[in-house]
Amino acid sequence: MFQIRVEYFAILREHVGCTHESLSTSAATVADLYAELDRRHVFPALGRLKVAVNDEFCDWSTPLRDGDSVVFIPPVAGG
Amino acid sequence: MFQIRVEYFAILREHVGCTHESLSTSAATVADLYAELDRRHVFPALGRLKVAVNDEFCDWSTPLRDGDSVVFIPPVAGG
Amino acid sequence: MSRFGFSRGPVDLAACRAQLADPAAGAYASFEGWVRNHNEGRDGVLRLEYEGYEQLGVKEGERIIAEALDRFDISSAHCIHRLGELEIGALAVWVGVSAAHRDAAFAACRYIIDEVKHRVPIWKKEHYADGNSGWVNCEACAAHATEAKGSHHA
Amino acid sequence: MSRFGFSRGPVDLAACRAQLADPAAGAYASFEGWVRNHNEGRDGVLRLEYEGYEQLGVKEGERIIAEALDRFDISSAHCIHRLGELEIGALAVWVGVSAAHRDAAFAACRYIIDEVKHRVPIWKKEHYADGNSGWVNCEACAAHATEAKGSHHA
Repeated sequence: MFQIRVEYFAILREHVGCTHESLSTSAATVADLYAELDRRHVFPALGRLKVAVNDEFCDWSTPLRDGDSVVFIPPVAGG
Repeated sequence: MFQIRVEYFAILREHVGCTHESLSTSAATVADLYAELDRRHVFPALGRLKVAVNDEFCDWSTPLRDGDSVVFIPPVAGG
Repeated sequence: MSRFGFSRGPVDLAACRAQLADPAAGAYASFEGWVRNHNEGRDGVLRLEYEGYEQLGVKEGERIIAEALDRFDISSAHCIHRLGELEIGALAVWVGVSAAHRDAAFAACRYIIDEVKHRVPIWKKEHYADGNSGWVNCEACAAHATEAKGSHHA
Repeated sequence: MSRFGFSRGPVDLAACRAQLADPAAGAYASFEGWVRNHNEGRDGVLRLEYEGYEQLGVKEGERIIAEALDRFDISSAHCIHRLGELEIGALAVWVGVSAAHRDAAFAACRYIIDEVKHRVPIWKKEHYADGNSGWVNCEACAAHATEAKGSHHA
């Protein structure tokens, strides 16, 4: 078990109802963490999400480490 | 014979030494007028010149009429 | 000085443009995204709300500018994106590029706005005249993708 | 209001841009030609002098704007060209286009500047650091075309 911080933006922030949460998890990868949180929050289906760890884009297979900050990135719409 | 006004711009203005001249001519077309003025001024060779009569582009074969205003247009370089 | 930034207040366009000055530059191309009153066939957009993941956004924005400087023969390029609530007609994003010649200026300007729209983590919520609102590019997915639930990282 | 004009003084870019405002426009593309310190491989350009055949120039400029409005799905387009003496870095020409979408805004902006450069009767005289000066696109012709003298309307 280690400590992870998750930040939420836009549609996910509104869905979850907070900008971030800290949690203890034993999820091995970013994908596992998403699945774990999806069971709790029942995220809206958003097509192809991206994900960032410690403010850099990464693969869904990226292993989690204690203290990581994770952001699930819904489809963007800048401009 | 009729009266024609010729305006000069840019390299032609500097070559001729004036912004415009009025002249009597029996030149039938714009091309004939250019040839007549070329004998007097010896214009610099400028590649493909355009020509305007009464502030509209026209063909070199355009017939001249009394009171026409003619401009020979050197290669442009706006922007 | 950063070449990509977020702004929570109005953008000083004259100052932005002045930063790109270069005596060797003969061409300046700029693009602005304005908040318009319609989107994807839907009228009655009253205002927009932009939210950004700023820490990652500025890194990705800087990467895009660096790519543009690498790919095109340009002098400088900058981009600023607004965040927060914006009214119709307001500037949402500005891209400016200076270059010796206009081919490169236009191409780089287009490259930057296209990449920013696709890659920088910014989200746009539209507020409509009928009282509804929605996150652009997200609501349609959410509505259509119920059967695909869970395939987010396929 | 005229959509193409000549200006003998500095151009008020904020006012130019404001004229293109449209609540249905989500995209604004602009181009500026700046006086640069080099041209066609020659350094040491100190300043430029623009001369225009204004009566024909505004007609041809308006025709170009009308063509752009006809060919591209845009809201508005304007162009202003400076005349007279300009220092390095000064704005020589401005083109602005607003449109619902950026494809049309970029395409129309590019179309207008390209056509203006080729068709509007404006001439540019470069003054060099070595004291020389020359009319761009004319001196080379004059130098190389002695043997072709008289074939101006071939």
